[in-house]
Amino acid sequence: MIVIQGSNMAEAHPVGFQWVMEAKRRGAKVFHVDPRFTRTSALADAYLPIRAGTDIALLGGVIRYILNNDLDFREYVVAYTNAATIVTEEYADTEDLHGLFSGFNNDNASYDQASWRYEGHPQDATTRDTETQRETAAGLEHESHGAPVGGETERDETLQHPRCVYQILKRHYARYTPEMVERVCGIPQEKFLELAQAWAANSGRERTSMLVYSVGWTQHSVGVQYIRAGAIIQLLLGNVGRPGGGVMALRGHASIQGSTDIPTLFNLLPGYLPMPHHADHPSFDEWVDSIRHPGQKGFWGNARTYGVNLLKAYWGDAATADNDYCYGYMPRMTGDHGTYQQVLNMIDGKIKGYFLLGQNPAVGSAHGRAQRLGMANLDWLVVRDLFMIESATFWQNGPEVATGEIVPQECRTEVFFLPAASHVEKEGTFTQTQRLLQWREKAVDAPGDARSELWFFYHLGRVIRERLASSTRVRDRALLDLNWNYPTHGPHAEPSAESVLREINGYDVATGRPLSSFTEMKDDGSTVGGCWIYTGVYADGVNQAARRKPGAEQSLVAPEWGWAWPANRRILYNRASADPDGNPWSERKRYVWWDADKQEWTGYDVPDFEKNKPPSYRPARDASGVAGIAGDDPFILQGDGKGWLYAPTGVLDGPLPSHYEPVESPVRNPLYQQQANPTRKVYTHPINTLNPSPPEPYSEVFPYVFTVSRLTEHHTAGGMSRTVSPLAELQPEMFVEVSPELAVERGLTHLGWAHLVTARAAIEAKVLVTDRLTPLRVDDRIIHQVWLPYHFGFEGLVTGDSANDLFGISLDPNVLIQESKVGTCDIRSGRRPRGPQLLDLVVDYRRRSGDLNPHYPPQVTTDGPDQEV
Amino acid sequence: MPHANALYGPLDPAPDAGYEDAPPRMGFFTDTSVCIGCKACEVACKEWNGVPQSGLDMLGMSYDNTGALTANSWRHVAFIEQPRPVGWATPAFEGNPDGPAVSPATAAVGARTSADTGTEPGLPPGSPVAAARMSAGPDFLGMPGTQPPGRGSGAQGRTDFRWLMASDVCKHCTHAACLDVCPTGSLFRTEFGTVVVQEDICNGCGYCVSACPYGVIDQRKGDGRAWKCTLCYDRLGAGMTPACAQACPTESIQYGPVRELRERAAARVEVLHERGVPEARLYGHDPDDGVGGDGAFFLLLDEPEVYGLPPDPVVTTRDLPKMWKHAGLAALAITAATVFGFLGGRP
Amino acid sequence: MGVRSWIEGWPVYRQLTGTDPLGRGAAAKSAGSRALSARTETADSVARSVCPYCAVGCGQRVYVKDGQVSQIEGDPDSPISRGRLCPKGSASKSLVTSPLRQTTVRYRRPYGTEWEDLDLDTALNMIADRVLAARDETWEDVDDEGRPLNRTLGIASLGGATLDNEENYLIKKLFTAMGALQIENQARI
Amino acid sequence: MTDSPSNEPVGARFRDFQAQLDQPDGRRHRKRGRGRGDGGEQLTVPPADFTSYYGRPILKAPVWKHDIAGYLFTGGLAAGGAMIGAGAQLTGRPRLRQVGRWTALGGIAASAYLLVHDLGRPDRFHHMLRVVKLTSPMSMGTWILTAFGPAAGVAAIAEIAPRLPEHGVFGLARRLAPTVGDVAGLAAAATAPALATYTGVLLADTAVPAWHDAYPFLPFVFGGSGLAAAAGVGLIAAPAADTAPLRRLTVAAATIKFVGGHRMGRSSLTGEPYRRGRSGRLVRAGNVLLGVGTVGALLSRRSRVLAVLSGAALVASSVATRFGIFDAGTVSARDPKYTVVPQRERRDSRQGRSPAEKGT
Repeated sequence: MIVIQGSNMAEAHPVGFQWVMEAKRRGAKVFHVDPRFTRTSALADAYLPIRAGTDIALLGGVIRYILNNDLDFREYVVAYTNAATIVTEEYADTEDLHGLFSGFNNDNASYDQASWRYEGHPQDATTRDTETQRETAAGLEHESHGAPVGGETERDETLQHPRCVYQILKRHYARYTPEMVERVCGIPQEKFLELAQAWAANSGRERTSMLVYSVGWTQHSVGVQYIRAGAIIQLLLGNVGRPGGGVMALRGHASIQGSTDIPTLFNLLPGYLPMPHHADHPSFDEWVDSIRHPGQKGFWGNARTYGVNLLKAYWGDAATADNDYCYGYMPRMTGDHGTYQQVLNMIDGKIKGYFLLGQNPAVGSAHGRAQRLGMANLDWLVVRDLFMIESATFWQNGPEVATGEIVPQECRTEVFFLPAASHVEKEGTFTQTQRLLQWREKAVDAPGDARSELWFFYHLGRVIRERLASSTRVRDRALLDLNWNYPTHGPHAEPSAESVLREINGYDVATGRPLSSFTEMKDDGSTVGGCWIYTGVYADGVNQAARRKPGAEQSLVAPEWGWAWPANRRILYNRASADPDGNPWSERKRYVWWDADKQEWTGYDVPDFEKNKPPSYRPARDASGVAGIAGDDPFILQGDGKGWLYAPTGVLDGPLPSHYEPVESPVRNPLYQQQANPTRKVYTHPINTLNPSPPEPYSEVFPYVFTVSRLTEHHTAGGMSRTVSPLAELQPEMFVEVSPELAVERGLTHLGWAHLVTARAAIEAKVLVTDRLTPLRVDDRIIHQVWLPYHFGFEGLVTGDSANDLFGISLDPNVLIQESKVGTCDIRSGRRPRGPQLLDLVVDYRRRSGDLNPHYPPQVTTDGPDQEV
Repeated sequence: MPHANALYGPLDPAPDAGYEDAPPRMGFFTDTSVCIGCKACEVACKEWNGVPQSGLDMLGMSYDNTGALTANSWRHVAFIEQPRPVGWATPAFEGNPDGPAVSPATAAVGARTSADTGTEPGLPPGSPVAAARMSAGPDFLGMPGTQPPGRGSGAQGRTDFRWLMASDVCKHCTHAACLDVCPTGSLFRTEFGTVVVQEDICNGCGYCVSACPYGVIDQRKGDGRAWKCTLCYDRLGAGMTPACAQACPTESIQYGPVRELRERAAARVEVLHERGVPEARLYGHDPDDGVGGDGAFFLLLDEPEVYGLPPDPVVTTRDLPKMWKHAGLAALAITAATVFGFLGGRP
Repeated sequence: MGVRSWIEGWPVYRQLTGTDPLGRGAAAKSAGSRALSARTETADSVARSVCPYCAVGCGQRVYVKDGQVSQIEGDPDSPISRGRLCPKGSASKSLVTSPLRQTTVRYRRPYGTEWEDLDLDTALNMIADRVLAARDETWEDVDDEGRPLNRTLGIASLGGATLDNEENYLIKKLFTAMGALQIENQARI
Repeated sequence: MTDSPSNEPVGARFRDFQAQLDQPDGRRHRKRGRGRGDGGEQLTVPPADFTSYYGRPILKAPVWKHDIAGYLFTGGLAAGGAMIGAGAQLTGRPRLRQVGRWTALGGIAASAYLLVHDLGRPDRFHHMLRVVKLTSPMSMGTWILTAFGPAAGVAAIAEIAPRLPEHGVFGLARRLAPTVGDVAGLAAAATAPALATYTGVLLADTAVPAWHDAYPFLPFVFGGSGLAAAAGVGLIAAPAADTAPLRRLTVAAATIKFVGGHRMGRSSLTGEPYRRGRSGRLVRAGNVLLGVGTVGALLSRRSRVLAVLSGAALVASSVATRFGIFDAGTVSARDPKYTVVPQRERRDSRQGRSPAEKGT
């Protein structure tokens, strides 16, 4: 069985969807949960319409269904998850606190996670306080491993202890009944039960089920918890680390996985090492210790090695043990420096210059007007792209020029548009959605002035270093000592991408021999490696990412096509595909197992386990790091070796996923008094006003739920599709999909115009009235949802208003990703006003929904009367 | 000598067209039950064959903004929204507080749109009523409230819904009227049994446009010539798969020897019938049909006309001998009339 | 001789003398059709590439003729995509050869109302000037308590997720060395 | 906030929709068997409740411009002219012969122009001579024209021989011309019947429902119409003394057209465009003009004016008939009804299903 939720796989990942169809052909059932009936739903065996932003309520219902009917894969759950682990008695659940967990601090709207810890663990489990973790999006560091936690835990393998995770889970989800799922999500109970029954029935020893999600889950103020909820189900049903199972994150861009592995993110360094924080990481040792958390199990114990290798890769010979490998050169975070904070700072005039590298925030980021006004208030802007995108021409053609908010003659931003090389005009690796690196060969030279980013940044660095060559200032040492020697070739002196990849992979300083595995890394400066999780991609001096042995000549796992991190492993935690004794759970689901004769792990994939560590291995009581992992602990990057049903630390909005309403919702949370995520990131900037939501008054001014996503025919902000004729003609106009019922209610006609209004903006679109949208009965009310594609902007072959203009900025606390999959709005027939009247319309709505002052819904709403549950 | 079935009836077309040792006849089987409507076929075709843009208008025909097969769109993905059950799935909107289905009404609106496809006759507007009936399915009686609860556009609310998608293409008929009527030999039968317009020959007489019983072939404005799917004749020659079939993510478009495809299609229909999709049926697969069977045939989930396909096409040249006979008689008649005119008055 | 080959080239002659009296196939085949070949066959080179759109990572083969991309299609060897592409991937040739692509540097001076041309080298140097100036203007050595900050908050960057790993690596490395902290990516969005 | 959709708006929506269904184009509620062209007889046209993809045409309507309708007229006229020319030649009516030959040349020259002009690529008109395709009426027509055109041209040009100088090369031509002209005239006349009637096959050999289904009638209608038109030109241009054969010819031609085409468009759905709308009016006008012209011609023995008017009516009849039939084809291709309904009936009757069961 395949459950697709928060993803429109057939439309957004059509070629990946071939495997879903392949499974369907062989009898797999496909379930699709989505606010509207899409091309994915059309092929699914069951479709569940859901109110946008309520997925946790549905998933919580499934968890309750599994637990109450004892349908979990008990052997797997006891052995491989932390179900048996006992939690401290200080822990208090949402059941006790009206939707909050213990440890909530009203002053900074964040949790002290100490009371969530495992029984017997010390209080200071985390080094950074929670608010700092939120500001620095610390959740992102856990992409490759769990949060630090002590390895030894107290367990009750009968699962009867009232404070064991299993019982906590049962209690936490007790109120997520089918009736409640119906009340919250608008999903009829029969539909819900169809999903829950099928999911449980198709999991276990002989069968596995797969869960697929995309940004329909991540772009929420509770996004991380959506995925946690999905993962809990998959762990309970034994669907992690096994073939045909797992939680598939379908990422949306060619190398967006690579962009987090080797991040261009403010809070991360390559390999998920945190960017140093001024207070928490003043010294190298403190930085390292905060990562490896002395005493915890698993591979993260070698954090010092990874750190040293990165610093050596950056500063080469200048980085020595004596100077802490130039750790002092690193810039320090003091808080949130994320893209939305940056934009608000631009509006406030705090930022001088901005680089846009193949990115179009004027269309693609939430609150487009804020993005454009921010860019209009810079000293200079560098746009590097294939096409003249909206973010380069906002000063000339943007909607704010029409409203008079930007006057070209008064806009001081100096704009450099530099043409970029396309994917066929440069070589390098993309990391696709399953962590697979694939090398692209260069086909042709880029036209005219078009250059790769590699060229631009290498030469920008070269010029800057030349300018500073005679500088004696301390601040310039980091630039002057930088290891910036890459061979170049060709008439334009293009730097060698392979030489960069070799540095990323790492090599032995003395011999220059490329490392084969991160286990070969040393923490004494004798090896160099730019991204430890990518070590092995250049093993034996061979570009492993360029391997292209035809799939037909390989097993289904196809290990000789490209290279996957870590260590070319295709399924993570695949030790879990065997039972605790190392035997396959079943012949049908055989994947990796212990070969007792050869005393090694073997199988179709690279075992995600120490090759010769037998299933019977038990660590010494005080063992830590890799040695602390037992022979039946498959989750080798977790501090306790277990899959986490319950997160004792690291997840900033609670150890267990709970349903909170989206920040903008027409509905009072039926589950808890707490309305929305109490720990969400809020920006109280005048431009970022939000629509009111219950329990506040006036939410009825914005009665409809809107959601946005992709069409097959377009890509993201449209820069690579609205400019391309054969794509532009397939979806040539901006439109909004509405149900027939809403069309009647609001007088909208098929192919007529409508405009949508929020507290930020009003945009117009052609109306597509379709049965594919349905009203939902939510808490005895009818809720209408509308859908828009977010691809349109004012440049290109086909143009239209941008859906992202409608959104305000509210972020998930763990990763600082914006809630741009759900909001509230009004929809009216006809075209929107033009010019300054457009602003008048928005002002009118703001007046009607309260007052004209910037508005932010309250973080905590537990002081009202009790909800009826 | 021409084959006895040269104009009608089962025939292997390539040998009939003078190819000795012709390779097996190649074609498409388009299984619409697995089509995800991604339109990769439309784009891949345009990229390979250099087909121009076919208009930037939104048509309001569900997600179809192409509208029809034209000289500038050699693949066309049809989208049909219907308040009908789809055999493999449980009812989509059961238990939701819906009103009646609107799909027939919106389809009626979609029928009135048009686009400048850059071709002649391109995409003229259609009949709203026929559109409404398509969207409601064959049960539609045009009278809300007369249908069983929960079906069609009954005012009791909609529970069932299905979204049909199908990639249409030139049928590469066994008896291809376009080819037969072409006066220049521009349209010709290839050794693979396919039907191709030779762009160095076509002089834009337009006869093929009227002759095609499927409304496939069309004339490009400005250029003047007729264009349609070539089944990627150039790629076939190199042993490659046609661009659309190669791109198709879900194998909805399958390419191969027609004989083999027919077997595969029959098996697929059986599977679908077993899985509770009784409306699955093949279209254009039968060598005994009016065009001698299509080289590109389909598995459909509704009546052919719902997808814009003629229900029972017959190649017009089937009747050509009779036509010539009538013309001969008429010629004799006017000759006789002339003789009568000049000699009839003589004593 | 000329006349003879002309006559033999006349399809009517082939109809009369060959196997295709009705002129439907072999006899009607034109010179153009006889000379037809797939342009993938005549390409000068083929590059093995990866689709630049979504993250599935479909294999692409990029065919090049006379220094121009002549065709991009799915790579049947890829175990991920098995030669298939979605409409966007299928449109890759149109993407890279689009007439709308900007191929020269464009410059908009402060308060300007039109684009101007600029030499690439000049642009690079101007940008370097501005980076250094912004960095100097907004440099922060230490925080209130004297702990090191080593940074500038005057420069920001937002990258797309079609950047290569190698490019991201150099971007992060250079910006980190210059103390520019506010480096972000589509991955945040 | 919002309540359950009340019944009223839904009802209103469906009332609108229902009203839309009752618009003329639906025709379901129309009384059948009306209109003069139907002659009041009860038709067996089935109810047009059919489906098509967004109601769009299934067929592509002919891309031929009115050039081709014009050609249908000029071609028929040329053929008729050549036959009259030959008849006059053989019966010793030189002035009528002259009129006939000039009509043939004029008609064929206009035809050639119209045919080439209608091509998408006029510069490639000679590609028509690449092949001889028995399956293509247009190819056959091309070869007929290729035979007819030069003959008709030579025959007509021979008529200017008396105006040539008497000596030199021209003199030789002047002396040979009558003989050459006579041979050419007979050759043109020999191909003329084919030219006059093949156009019926040209239209019928298409998927256009009104044309294809009229294949038994079109050659007679076109042949008769062409001959009548040429006779009409003769009535206008030839001296009164020579018009006796033309009157007989007119009666015979009208008989061919009316007898051969009387069932055209009568009872079938696909014949509807011959009865209704603009195309129907044109077809009817053609019939009426032919009747009027024929009667007028018979009565014009002593009236030059009436002869001219009758001739004009005959010519106009031919023009109206050709344009009417041409347009009827376009109409029938554009409306999917004419494609779907007959095909479904055919399929259902073959499969032994009654129409009521269809769709199951």
